Amino acid sequence: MSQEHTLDPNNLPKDPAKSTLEGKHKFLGLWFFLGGETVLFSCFFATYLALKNSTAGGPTSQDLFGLELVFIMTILLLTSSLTSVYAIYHMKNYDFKKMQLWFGITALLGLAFLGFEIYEFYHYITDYGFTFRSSAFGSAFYTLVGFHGGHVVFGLSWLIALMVRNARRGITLKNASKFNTFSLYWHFIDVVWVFIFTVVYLMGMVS
Amino acid sequence: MSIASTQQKGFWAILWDYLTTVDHKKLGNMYIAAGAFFFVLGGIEALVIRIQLAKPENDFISAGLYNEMITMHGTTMIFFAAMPILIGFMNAIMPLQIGARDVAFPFLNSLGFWLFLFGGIMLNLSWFLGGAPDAGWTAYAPLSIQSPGHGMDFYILGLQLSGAGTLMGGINFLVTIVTMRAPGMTYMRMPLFTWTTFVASILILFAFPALTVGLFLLMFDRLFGSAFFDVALGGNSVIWQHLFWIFGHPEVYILILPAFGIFSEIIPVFSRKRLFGYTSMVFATFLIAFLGFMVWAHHMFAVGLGPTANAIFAVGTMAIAVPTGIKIFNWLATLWGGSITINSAMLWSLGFIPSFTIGGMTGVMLGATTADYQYHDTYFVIAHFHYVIVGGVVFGILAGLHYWWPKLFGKVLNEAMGKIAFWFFFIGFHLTFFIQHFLGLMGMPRRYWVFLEGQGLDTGNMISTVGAFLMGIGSLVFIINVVYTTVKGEKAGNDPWGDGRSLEWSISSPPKEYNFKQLPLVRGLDPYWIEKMEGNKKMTPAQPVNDIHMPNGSILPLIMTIGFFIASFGFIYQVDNNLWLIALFGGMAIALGSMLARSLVDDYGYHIHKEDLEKEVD
Amino acid sequence: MNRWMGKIKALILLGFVSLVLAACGKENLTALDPKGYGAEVSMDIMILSIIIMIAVFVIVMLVYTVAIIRFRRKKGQENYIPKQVEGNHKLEIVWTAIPIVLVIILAVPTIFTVFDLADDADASESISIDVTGNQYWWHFNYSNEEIQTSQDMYIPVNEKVYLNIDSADVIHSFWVPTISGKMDANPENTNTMYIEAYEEGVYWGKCAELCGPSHSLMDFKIVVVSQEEYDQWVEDMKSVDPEAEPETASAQEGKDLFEANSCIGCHAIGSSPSAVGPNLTNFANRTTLAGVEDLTYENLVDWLMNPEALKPGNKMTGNYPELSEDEASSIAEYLLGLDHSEINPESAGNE
Amino acid sequence: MTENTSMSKLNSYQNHKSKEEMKHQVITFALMIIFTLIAFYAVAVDMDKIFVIPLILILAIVQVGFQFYYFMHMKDKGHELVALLIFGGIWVAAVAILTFTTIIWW
Ligand code: HEA
Ligand code: HEA
Ligand SMILES: [Cu+2]
Repeated sequence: MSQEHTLDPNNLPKDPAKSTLEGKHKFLGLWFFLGGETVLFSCFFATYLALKNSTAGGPTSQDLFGLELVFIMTILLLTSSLTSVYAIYHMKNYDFKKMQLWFGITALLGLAFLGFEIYEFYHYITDYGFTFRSSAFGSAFYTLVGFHGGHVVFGLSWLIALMVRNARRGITLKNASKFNTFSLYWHFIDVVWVFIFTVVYLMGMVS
Repeated sequence: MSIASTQQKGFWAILWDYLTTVDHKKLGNMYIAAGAFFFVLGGIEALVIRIQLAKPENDFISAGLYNEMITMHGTTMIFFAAMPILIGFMNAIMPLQIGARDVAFPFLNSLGFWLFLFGGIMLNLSWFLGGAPDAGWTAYAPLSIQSPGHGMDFYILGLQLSGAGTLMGGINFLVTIVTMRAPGMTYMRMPLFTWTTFVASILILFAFPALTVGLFLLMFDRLFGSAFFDVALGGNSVIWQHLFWIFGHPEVYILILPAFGIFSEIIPVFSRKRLFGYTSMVFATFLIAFLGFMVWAHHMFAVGLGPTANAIFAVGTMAIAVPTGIKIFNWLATLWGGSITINSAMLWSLGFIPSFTIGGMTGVMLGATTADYQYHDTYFVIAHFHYVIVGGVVFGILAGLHYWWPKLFGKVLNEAMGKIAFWFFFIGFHLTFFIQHFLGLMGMPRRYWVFLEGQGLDTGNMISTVGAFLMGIGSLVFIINVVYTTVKGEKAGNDPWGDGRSLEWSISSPPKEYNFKQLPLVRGLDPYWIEKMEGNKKMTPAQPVNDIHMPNGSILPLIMTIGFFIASFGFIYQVDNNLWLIALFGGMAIALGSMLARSLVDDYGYHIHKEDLEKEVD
Repeated sequence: MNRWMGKIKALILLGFVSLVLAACGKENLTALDPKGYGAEVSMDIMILSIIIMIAVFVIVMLVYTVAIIRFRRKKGQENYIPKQVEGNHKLEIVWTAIPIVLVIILAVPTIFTVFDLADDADASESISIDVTGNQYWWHFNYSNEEIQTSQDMYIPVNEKVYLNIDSADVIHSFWVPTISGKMDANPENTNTMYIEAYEEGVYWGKCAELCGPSHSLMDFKIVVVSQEEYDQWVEDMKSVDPEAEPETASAQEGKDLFEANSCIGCHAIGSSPSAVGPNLTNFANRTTLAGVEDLTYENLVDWLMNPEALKPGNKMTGNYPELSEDEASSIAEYLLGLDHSEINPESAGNE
Repeated sequence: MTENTSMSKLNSYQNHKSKEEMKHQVITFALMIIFTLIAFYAVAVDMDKIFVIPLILILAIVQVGFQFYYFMHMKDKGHELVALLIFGGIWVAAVAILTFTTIIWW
């Protein structure tokens, strides 16, 4: 192992995530990627908006959506954003245990969110017969929300892999940047959700 | 790991080296080689098209095959020939120009290459697996949804794979330029090719996601029964057109901007004069990129978007003439007062100016909506975009190949053959496409398998076909030149043109794997030129000789790509037989598994030691 | 090299001139000889734009040629280093401003004409025809008159006609270059545009959006006749009796076969709205067979026996029992008797 | 390096600064929750559409601004280029959504 990546306890960099060149690259790379993701999701949103009334006689958004479930999901995901902020805070203070703890909570919140989302889809399919193939609205809805869900799944796997892999290593200059990029990604997932609950669910329920 | 000796390596060792390399120069060359292969493929398809259209009501190929031919020609040329070759240049040259030892993400760079290559292979395998895609490179729904067989599915997944690779490349270049410039290389001292790489990468970053989304929708409709474009279930096919062109128009600037960058390098060098209006060139590049996102509906004037939308997009489209004009005039002003040498690289550049200007002007004519109602989907459009693409992008690629060949491969291309190739290609090019403006206006729509006898279109089409063959001869001469040079060419020094201005000319041809033994100190625009003018033969180093950190090669990118490749087949064939789901999940498992392997195993790279470096001669 | 350049220029010029001499393509197909309102408006914009472009091109080429000739490195200049000019603000402003002005000159009339051509103020009091694109033929429904026909559209001269264009399958595009620019036929909506022809005649129309293998064979015609002839045509078409007895026995046989082989299931005769295949009411008056071939007895028999040979991928192939040559001949005879109107392409003068 | 480095080794100024920052973040979070509540409430009580839709959209945009600027530190130094690119993306996104909601009407 090269000496570049270990920490010298007497000379701790202020921000371990960006103190190596590699860390800087990761940080910028992820942000730029999020710029692209912005366009990606906006295209899904745009498609959804263009097709949201094309129900082909099937269930409409008013028939389907309920406030309670979406509210719970929103709170879960928003909170998980905060907990990951806490985790990064502890990372910058080189408090590994606390970081793992808060990331652990983040993962649990994310999992709970995912559980609710699966329940929601299941509910639409079994109780309303509203599927991906029912209508253009159905396709657009499941694609938009499903892509977001897919991002959550990917984020969770990423987080769990990071936590497991580094469980015995503690914070190093190499993995600090990885945790940091993950948290940026996770916030972005939250950003997308804010628009989903507003544009898809809330606007879909306004009559 | 020693680099001191050029030890003889066996074939397998060399192959392994290329399969695992993360070196930006090798990857650049691989991009160029693969792109050239696809260019010949696309060119042969073009010749087949022209043979079919040589005379009226010809039956050289069948109607279905013709549609496959144009689709594959357009798709191959744009996605697998022009773009990869340009990305190859970006890879091989841009880090040298900013004084970097590599790109920011070498691993990702290699992944991007393999994804592109397997995307191209995927697309072309369709020829052998029941028929190629046949709905045009624009794949308009619902025709593309109804297209029988699996051709369109290969199009979708092939582009999806290579698109992911391109996106990675774009992000990689952006980060590289932001973080890895040599000491003193401020933004406003970057060579224009680096600038255009930067801006084209931004375009990639914002344009490709739109294509990704569009392809997902197509894929879901075709393979999983969704209803985005199914009118009976409320779908709307115009959505595809929007998504495609939100991507598609920026895409043409992704192609032309790097070509502009290449000309902006060549023209000053062979005029022995610094680029006129550097600042406005940079500014114009950004303006083109910015406006490029607000004009896409000019491809959809006939769709019936309504007069307001058509008028707005018409104005946006015409506006692009202004920044492009700035560029043209700056090049002319660079020539003016210079000391011009005309060799092959310069010939292609000089051929570019009138050709591209014609193409650009017909572009503005197309932008005038009312007139576009007549031009749209005729050979006038074909003429327009071949003028800008061949006269701009292909000329740019060929100019760049001649110019940078010594840097890439250490040998100077043969001048005589270079000139012969140019004249054949140049004359053939104008012969082929100039007449097509008139064919279009005389009532010949594009994508026509046959045109009827007695409609006054015979002579024009014949001329066009002849021209295409002249272009073919030109291309052949170039290929012969490459072979000849490889075998017999003379070795090139660091600065074979004598007038090199940017950093890549200050190091050996081809460069060492670490590019710069010591990072150079940049003291202004055209840093190498400055040092030469002030009597120093070489760049002042910005640091003492030190250990150089290098990334390790890896086979994982290739394995990952193969995983996705297998999964793509799974996606395509699961509609026929559920067993293919095994391929889908298996492929995904391979891909995700290698991703996991990559993130679990820390790769610390290796070091080239100071002692070894000091033994090296420059 | 200059010698070469000169030769190429001459060559290009020669090509250009010979083209202009060869007129502007086939009459009633070319967009360069407009005989309708839309085409004329487009032509005006084209001329305006080409004037601007030629001016720009001449300037660019002038500077370019002079620069290459004057500043070529000459013998003895091997070590000459020209002045390294950074730029020139005045010049740069000039070549930014002039294109802006030129673009505005082009943009303003463009905007006005775009709105002009989209104007539908007269739609309610004009003739209106529902146009439907199909793989690979066109259907015309004169909804106010209850007339259905296909492939040949009859309109009166000097009269605004509104077209409501849509598609029954994939996207097509309606284009009659000499009369007007294109309008797409989309499956999910109806686009409206108006056309107005200035001269009587038969005008070629073409499908301009890739729609499958026989895209290039999806031609149609607009037959422009005088107002009286048009009224007569409407009259004739309305009074067609689909059940009328054919004149000859073999034609009668053809009629029976036509019904027995369920041709009638797709091809209506008369004003029935059925439009799976082209409406055949005035079939024998058509300019062409299937849009592209001469309408002769032999060709028709060939078509009936093997439509795939003429139009690959068409929707008729395989949807009716195989016909023997005799059967095909009878049907052809029957169809060629369907000339229920006195108004036919010849009435339009040309061709 | 497996040992955790204890907080005490950090200088106190930096420590203080990040404490301060944490406070901001908690406030941000509280505001986000409040915004969310308002948005859901506005829909739940069935107010007029003309009023609700702009309201919830504005709330969403502000909330997302919080995420970007506070949670994702876009307000910090060294994020200028990042901000530029994100706004580039948002610009393209806005143009796309605008067209899809205006000229795809059938
Ligand atoms: C490298 C590729 C490239 C480039 C650079 C361009 C550049 C431009 N293109 Fe082109 N275009 C294509 C590739 C490209 N295009 C392709 C592939 C298609 C067809 C896709 C398909 O349907 O398959 C297409 C189609 C296309 C259309 C749609 C036509 C139709 O289908 O009906 C339009 C319409 O506006 C258009 C316009 C323009 C304009 C205004 C520019 C401008 O950027 C040009 C600007 C340049 C100049 C104007 C010349 C230099 C300027 C001066 C000397 C200054 C003075 C000039 C004036 C005042 C006019 N293009
Ligand atoms: C980068 C983009 C690019 C390039 C470089 C080209 C290059 C050429 N294209 Fe283009 N073309 C497109 C992109 C491009 N094209 C696109 C996007 C379309 C639209 C497709 C669609 O409608 O969907 C199109 C459509 C298109 C058409 C219209 C088809 C139709 O609408 O029906 C035609 C017709 O003439 C044509 C011709 C040519 C020719 C003659 C060349 C020449 O310049 C090619 C020159 C190269 C060669 C001739 C190859 C040389 C080969 C060798 C030297 C090897 C020889 C070996 C053997 C013989 C064994 N192309
Ligand atoms: Cu465009």
